[in-house]
Amino acid sequence: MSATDTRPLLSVRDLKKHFPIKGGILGRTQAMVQAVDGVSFDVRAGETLGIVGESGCGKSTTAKLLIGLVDRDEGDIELGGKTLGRDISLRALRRDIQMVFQDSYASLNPRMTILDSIAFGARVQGLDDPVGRARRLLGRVGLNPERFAGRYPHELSGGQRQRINIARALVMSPKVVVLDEAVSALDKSVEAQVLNLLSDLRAEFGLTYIFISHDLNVVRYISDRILVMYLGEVVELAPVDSIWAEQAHPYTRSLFSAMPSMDPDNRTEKPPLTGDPPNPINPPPGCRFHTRCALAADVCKARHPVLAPMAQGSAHWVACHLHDAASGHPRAGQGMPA
Amino acid sequence: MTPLLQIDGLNVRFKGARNVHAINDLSLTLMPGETLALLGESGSGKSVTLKTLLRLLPEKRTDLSGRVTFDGTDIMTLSGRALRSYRGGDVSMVFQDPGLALDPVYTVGQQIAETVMRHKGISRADAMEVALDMLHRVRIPSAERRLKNYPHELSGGMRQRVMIALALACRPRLLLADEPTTALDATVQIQILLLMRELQREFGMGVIFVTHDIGVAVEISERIAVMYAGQIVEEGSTRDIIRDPRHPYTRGLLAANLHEVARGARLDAIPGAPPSLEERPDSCPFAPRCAFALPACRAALPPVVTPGPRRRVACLRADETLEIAHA
Amino acid sequence: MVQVTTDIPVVPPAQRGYWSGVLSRLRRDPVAMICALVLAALILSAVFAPWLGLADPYQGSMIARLAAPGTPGHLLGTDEQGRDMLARLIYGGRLTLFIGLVPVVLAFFIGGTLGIVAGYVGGITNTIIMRVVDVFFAFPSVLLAIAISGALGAGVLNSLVSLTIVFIPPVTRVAEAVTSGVRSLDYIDAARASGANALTVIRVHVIGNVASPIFVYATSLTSVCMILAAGLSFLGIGVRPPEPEWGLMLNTLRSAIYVNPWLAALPGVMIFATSLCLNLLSDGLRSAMNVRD
Amino acid sequence: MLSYFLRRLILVLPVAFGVSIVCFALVQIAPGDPLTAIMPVDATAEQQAAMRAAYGLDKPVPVQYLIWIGNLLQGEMGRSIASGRPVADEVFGAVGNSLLLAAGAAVIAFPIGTFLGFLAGYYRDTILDRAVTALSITGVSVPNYWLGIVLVIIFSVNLGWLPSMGAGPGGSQDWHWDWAHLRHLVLPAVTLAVVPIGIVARTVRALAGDILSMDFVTALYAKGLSRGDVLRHVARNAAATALSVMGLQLGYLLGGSILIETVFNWPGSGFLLSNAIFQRDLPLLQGTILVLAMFFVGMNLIVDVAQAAIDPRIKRS
Amino acid sequence: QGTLRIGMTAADIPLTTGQPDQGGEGLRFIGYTVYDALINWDLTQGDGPSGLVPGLATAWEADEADRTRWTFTLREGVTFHDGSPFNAANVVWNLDKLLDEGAEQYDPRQSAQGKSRVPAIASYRAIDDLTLEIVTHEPDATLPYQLAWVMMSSQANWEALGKDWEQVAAKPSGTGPWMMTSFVPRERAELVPFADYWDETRIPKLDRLVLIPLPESNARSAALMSGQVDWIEAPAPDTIPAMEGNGFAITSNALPHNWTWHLSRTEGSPWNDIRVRKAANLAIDRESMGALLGGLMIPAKGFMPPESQWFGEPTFDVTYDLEAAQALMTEAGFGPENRLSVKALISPSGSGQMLPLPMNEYIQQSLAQAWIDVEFMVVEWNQMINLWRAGAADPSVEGSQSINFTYFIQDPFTGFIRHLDCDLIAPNGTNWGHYCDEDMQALFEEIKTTFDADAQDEVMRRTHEKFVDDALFLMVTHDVAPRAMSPKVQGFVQPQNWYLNFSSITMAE
Ligand SMILES: Nc1ncnc2c1ncn2[C@@H]1O[C@H](COP(=O)(O)OP(=O)(O)OP(=O)(O)O)[C@@H](O)[C@H]1O
Ligand SMILES: Nc1ncnc2c1ncn2[C@@H]1O[C@H](COP(=O)(O)OP(=O)(O)OP(=O)(O)O)[C@@H](O)[C@H]1O
Ligand SMILES: [Mg+2]
Ligand SMILES: [Mg+2]
Repeated sequence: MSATDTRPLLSVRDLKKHFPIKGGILGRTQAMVQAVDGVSFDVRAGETLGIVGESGCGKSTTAKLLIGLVDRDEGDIELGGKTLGRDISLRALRRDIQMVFQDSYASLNPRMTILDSIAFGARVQGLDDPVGRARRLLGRVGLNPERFAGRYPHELSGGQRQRINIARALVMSPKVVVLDEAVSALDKSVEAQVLNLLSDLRAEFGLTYIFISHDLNVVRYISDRILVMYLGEVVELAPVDSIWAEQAHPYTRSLFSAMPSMDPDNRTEKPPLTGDPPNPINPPPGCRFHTRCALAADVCKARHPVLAPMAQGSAHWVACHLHDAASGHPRAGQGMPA
Repeated sequence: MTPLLQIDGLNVRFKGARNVHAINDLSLTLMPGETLALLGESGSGKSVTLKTLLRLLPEKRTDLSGRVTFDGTDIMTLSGRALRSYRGGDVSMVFQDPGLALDPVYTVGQQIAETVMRHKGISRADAMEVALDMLHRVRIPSAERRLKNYPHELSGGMRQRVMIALALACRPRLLLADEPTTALDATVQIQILLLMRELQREFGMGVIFVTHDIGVAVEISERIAVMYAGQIVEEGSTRDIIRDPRHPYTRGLLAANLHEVARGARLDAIPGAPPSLEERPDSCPFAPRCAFALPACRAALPPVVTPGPRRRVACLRADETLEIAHA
Repeated sequence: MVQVTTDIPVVPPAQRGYWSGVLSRLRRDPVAMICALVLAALILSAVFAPWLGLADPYQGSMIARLAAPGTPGHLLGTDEQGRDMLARLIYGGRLTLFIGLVPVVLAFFIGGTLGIVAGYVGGITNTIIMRVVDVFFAFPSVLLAIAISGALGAGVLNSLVSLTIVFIPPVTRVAEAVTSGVRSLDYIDAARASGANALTVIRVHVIGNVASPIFVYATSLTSVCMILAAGLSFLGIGVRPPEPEWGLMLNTLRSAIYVNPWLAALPGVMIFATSLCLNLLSDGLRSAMNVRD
Repeated sequence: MLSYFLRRLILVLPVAFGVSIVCFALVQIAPGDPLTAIMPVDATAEQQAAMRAAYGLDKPVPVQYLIWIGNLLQGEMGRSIASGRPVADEVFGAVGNSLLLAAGAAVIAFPIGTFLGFLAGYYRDTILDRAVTALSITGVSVPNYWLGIVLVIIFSVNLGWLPSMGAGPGGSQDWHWDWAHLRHLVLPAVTLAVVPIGIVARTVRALAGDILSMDFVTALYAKGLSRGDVLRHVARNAAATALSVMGLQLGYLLGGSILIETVFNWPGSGFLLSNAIFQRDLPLLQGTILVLAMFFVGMNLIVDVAQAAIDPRIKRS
Repeated sequence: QGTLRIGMTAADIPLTTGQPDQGGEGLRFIGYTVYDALINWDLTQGDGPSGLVPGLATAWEADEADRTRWTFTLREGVTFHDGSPFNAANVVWNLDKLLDEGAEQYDPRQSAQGKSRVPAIASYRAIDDLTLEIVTHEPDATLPYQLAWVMMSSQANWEALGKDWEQVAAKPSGTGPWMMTSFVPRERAELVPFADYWDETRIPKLDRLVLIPLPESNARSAALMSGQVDWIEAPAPDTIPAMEGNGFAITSNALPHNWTWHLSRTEGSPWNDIRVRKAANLAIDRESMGALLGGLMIPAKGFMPPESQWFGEPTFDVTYDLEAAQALMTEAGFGPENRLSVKALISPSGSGQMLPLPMNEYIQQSLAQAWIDVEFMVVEWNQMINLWRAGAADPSVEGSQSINFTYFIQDPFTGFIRHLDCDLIAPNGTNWGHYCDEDMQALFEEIKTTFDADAQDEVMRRTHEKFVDDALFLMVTHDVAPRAMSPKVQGFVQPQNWYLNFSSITMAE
């Protein structure tokens, strides 16, 4: 599973998307939602990158940017060394990157049999025998093609529909699959079934996943590395064990502390974070987290921290003045208090 | 001590194009001041149980049987004024999606005050004072201003706080909470859970908290009842359920939580899907999905085993130590 | 009188063999079935009128004019020129239903296309189409129909033109709303993510899902259209005599109301019954398609 | 609120401009010569030419439009070709009468429609609901001009209870709020009310039904509120939409009363319009359509703003 | 005593300033009531055709030597409703109002109505207070008929109202037996008697006359039957039995009014063949058609109504004789296998058109039996007027070979000359069919130059005989101007004229 190839399969640089907010008497653009603001990361072949963050932090927008469902304002996307728009067309890119959405029902055309839904992509991309592919995949995701091929989405349970969506994403044999909260709407027991399926498929087809979720347990289970987003930015990016051992960014730490405890004798006593996630319309200057951060200092309001390795050559990256010895933060270089 | 709430042999059946046996022979006891988490998959009948307690089910389309007493009074016989003062006065409810459960065209202040006026018979101005006080108690910043806000002007977390303030405004003795944190972000969820815990202590009321997230149940409850197919399959103190789950379904749920699972390891997923409940179950409803099912499980309803005080498990093999064989 | 409002139908969830599902549910609705039968009878008799052995609807006898319904040889009596009422009512159904249905059909296609394009493409295209639609929406429908017909003058073709113009804007609006609703659904995104171009997505995924709500809406317009068309003829700016058309017959028979009220009421009854059936059928269709409640 | 109002107002301007173009164009596509109506049938060619020049009809169409719109902006709508009177006087007088009629119909239709709709919505899927639905479908299916004729025969001609035509015993100019005048309003207003009763009843039924099935209604009962309290909440929730439907209905009543006004010889805008059509009285036709359409546009604006004022959810978006 | 309320067919109150619009109805209700002409029509008897009688002029005469020079002696002591006296200067002022575009009082609206009615007038002047001279372009004996069109309004009133005709419209002043007291456009006008009217026999007996426009015929009937009006014009024929059954009176009388198909005589028109024209005239069963009109029509025997003083003794008997018609058609080369197709212009409505659609459909059915297939071109009434002015040769008529029109035929010009004069071929005039015939032209000339009234009538009879014998029109019916009224209306005499005398009427309690 670990990548031997050092070159990343997918490389994202400085991705930006600002949505205009229209309003006022003349309906002019009043403000911009900085949904994604300078996101960069690499994903190696066969790796699974987990993305976590609060609601509205730009996870889905990032995912949609990756397959061009939302147009980039800025930034580059490179797949297998080819840059989107320069070396490779969007259409071609979409053969290699596919996506599974959260709402299993809304992501299937209610007027199409599930077989047609799965085969559609293959047909569009001109692959041979789209129906045969679809039937095989249907079997592969655990649904008997004989019984299910002709059914309509509303005749399936949530878990079954999500399997269809996975099959649909796989029909073009993509290299990368983006899963945007693909299991969040499922019941716990069904979620486990689907996670098992995802693991199997990854192994069988050598897939690379970008797995978006707000459930840290799930992300930990499936991912190799975790990317933490806050207000459209990456605040921490690290291998899963490393981040589980030490959350370098105060926000990551709060996020982890917000997980309900599983120990009846050791329940959470103090909320790790107060208030709601702030508004991406007018993000605070400097470090975007400083308004909710217990360790914020003046420098956090003034200067924007950059994402950098914790130590030379470390795979654990963080964007926080605490970890930058030269930042001028009172606790700079000391890391987080225990 | 008399129980605050006692449910005996409750059955709920929905009639219509399709019959649904939503609740089947459910019994439950809640002592005053106790916090019980009702845990179960979607469709297991958690919400229906709560609605039955408030008599909120559509009367024409439901068959109800069984006995429900609240503090000694049979609530199935309540009607008119008595029913109204029971609802919202003695027992109140917090809903899953506060965005849908609040009237969109009244300010939150008006909505809280209205309840208080109806139950306490006080003036509007006084009721507004109570409302303001409640908003302070649920830690809503700048409560005076929020009082005049409409629900859509508040964030999800805020709205759920308002919902809680509304539910507690008349100092009920029992609070029913139907997945109040499911729609919220993890960071907000924990805030709400802690708030509820604190208010429960302060008001001393009993709480039934519906959730499908074991972690949430652990955070909030003293006791847990696990529901499956309209029945309680296991009940006990939170500690016992977490440390020593006896019912295979409870174990499956715990495993699915992924808390302690090794990365990349195969998950002990419960296979299959819950029954449709079009027929009343006459054998263990979990048997078709159960790795340990015996022929006897498919033949008749399982016996209720009571391994300890106030602990029960509806499983033939509750006393065995079972190990799931990995596939 | 009649008017066009756009209440936007909710996108109905599809069923196995969608239309057959709709039909089977419709078949279980007795009111809708009766209406469908009545309408079918009307349409069939209108279509096959020449083969029904009816009297000549254009040729009458002055001596036998204004005979009461039930007169031997004239089951429903005769009109002010002694022409057989039964024949005229049945032949009248041809024209009445024709100008009641054709504008809606045209509006369904034209408005539907405009609305789907506006809703799917969005942006400036949407703005241009929808602003023009807004302008036509600024006219109450009856006023617009009368104004256009009044300007163009009487005649079947002119009536068709004016009624089509009246019904395009509301259909466009509904189509646009439904399409932009559908467009924001994930399955459209999923289809786009497959690399399909806009035309394919519209053809495969959009039309199938917006056509039925637009269709339901359009069926609810047919009765409006029919009453309106008859109203134009009644005013003298619709169909021209001697063509049998119910609105026109109502107009010309008006003065006979004192001589033979039942006779004079017949065209009105036909309009009413047809429009009632259309309304009830469209209601039935709406619930069979599970649109709203 | 004010900014919402202003925003809506600014959106109205292009529509108003479009409306003026449509009104003007409408009349241009009309075949026939407007001047025939006012000249003796055997007027000579040069008399006609002189007339045409006098009315500015000899100029190119765009110039005519510019002149027309320029005059409009100065509140000058020209003169009726047929009567020679200022169009503004003719139209506003007639629209006033139509408004009276529309208001009469609204006074009948809105309360009845609302009541029936609420009843049906509350007792959904009962006999009562079916009855109301049947009634409202009947209301929208009946050609009301025909109904008007029937009512006249019954109540004026046969029973002699109510007058069959006109806006009062002495014409619309000496309108008084007494029975002698109001009885003239009864038949046309009732006839005109039939359609909006149906539409309002259907709308309110759907609204009440939808609202009653919403989660917050369950929550209201859970709070211990009585049925009356809950209905108050439902009414308040339905108010904005119901009022907007009614507002639009008023617009439709005004613009759609032409057939009824013809049947009842009611001196309103529809009556004026039908005369203008048959006489090819271009300035009057344009003026009447324009004023009615503008009234409708204004009505839409008022309805939108009122809806925003009533419904707290709208303003902010 | 009493108030008489009349439901008119007009959609608006006719122009009140003097020269009314709305055709015959305008002159009937607002013209000959509020105003007088120099020469009036005799409206007091209904037994015979009505003729001209002195109005504001007591005598008139064309100069023996110079037939273009007419002298009018005006009535003494006549005053307008505003009290100002009537005199010759006033007549000049009124003629300028219509004819002199430079005059201050020139009113395009009135001029549009009146100017074409007096084509003969070249100049005019007041000789003294009560003597007026009018000079015509050429000798024209029809001048008195022309002057019967011109209404005299008050100069003093106009001046008092700021020389503004619009003001005058609301407060008109004439010399007629009725004064208008109130006026609501499109709704009603109220007239009261003018106590100082010069003809004491015509001082109205009623207290008040109310005119209400009720263009929709059913609304008119309903208004009468529900008691909202006492009198309606042109009741729908089918409502007449019901009205009579309820005690309402129906009055009617012959009217110089002709419902006809004006035939095209352009090159290639089938109507150029007299056999076809005669056949068509013989193919129509006019008596049966009467059923359609509730009997309220006079089957045409010629162009003029049979009682007309100008009917004469034509030899061609206009009657129903299908055999004769078919014989004529055979002679002309047509037959059942070889049918003649013609195209006819008709209009679905129009002032005075009776019931154009059913009547035309009836004719269509009738002609079909004589192997003439009629295809209709149906156009709006206003469009029809345009096509009528354009003439049969104009492309806009799309080859139609006839036009269905109703003609006011009350005087020599409107009755005869305007339809067939070679100088009036459309679009220069109203000779729609482009007919031009030397003999006919000579007859017209003779009418204009015969100054003795009886002799002139004689010429007109000969003219009419030629109209009929040559079957120049498809002669169908004459209107009888039916009106329905409440039994309370008493003392009304319906003359054989477009205009009426309301002075004799009283209302019973
Ligand atoms: N089409 C759009 N127009 C305007 N704003 C948008 C649009 N799409 C997303 N946004 C805004 O961008 C921000 C990021 O949205 P995004 O959906 O990426 O968040 P997310 O992290 O996926 O949240 P969630 O966990 O709720 O799905 C949000 O504030 C959202 O409101
Ligand atoms: N009003 C109703 N009419 C018919 N069936 C109903 C009704 N309400 C609930 N049910 C059915 O009763 C069963 C139990 O539903 P309930 O809402 O209690 O589930 P739940 O445990 O609350 O699930 P969730 O976690 O999805 O909220 C389901 O099968 C549901 O379909
Ligand atoms: Mg998202
Ligand atoms: Mg639930």
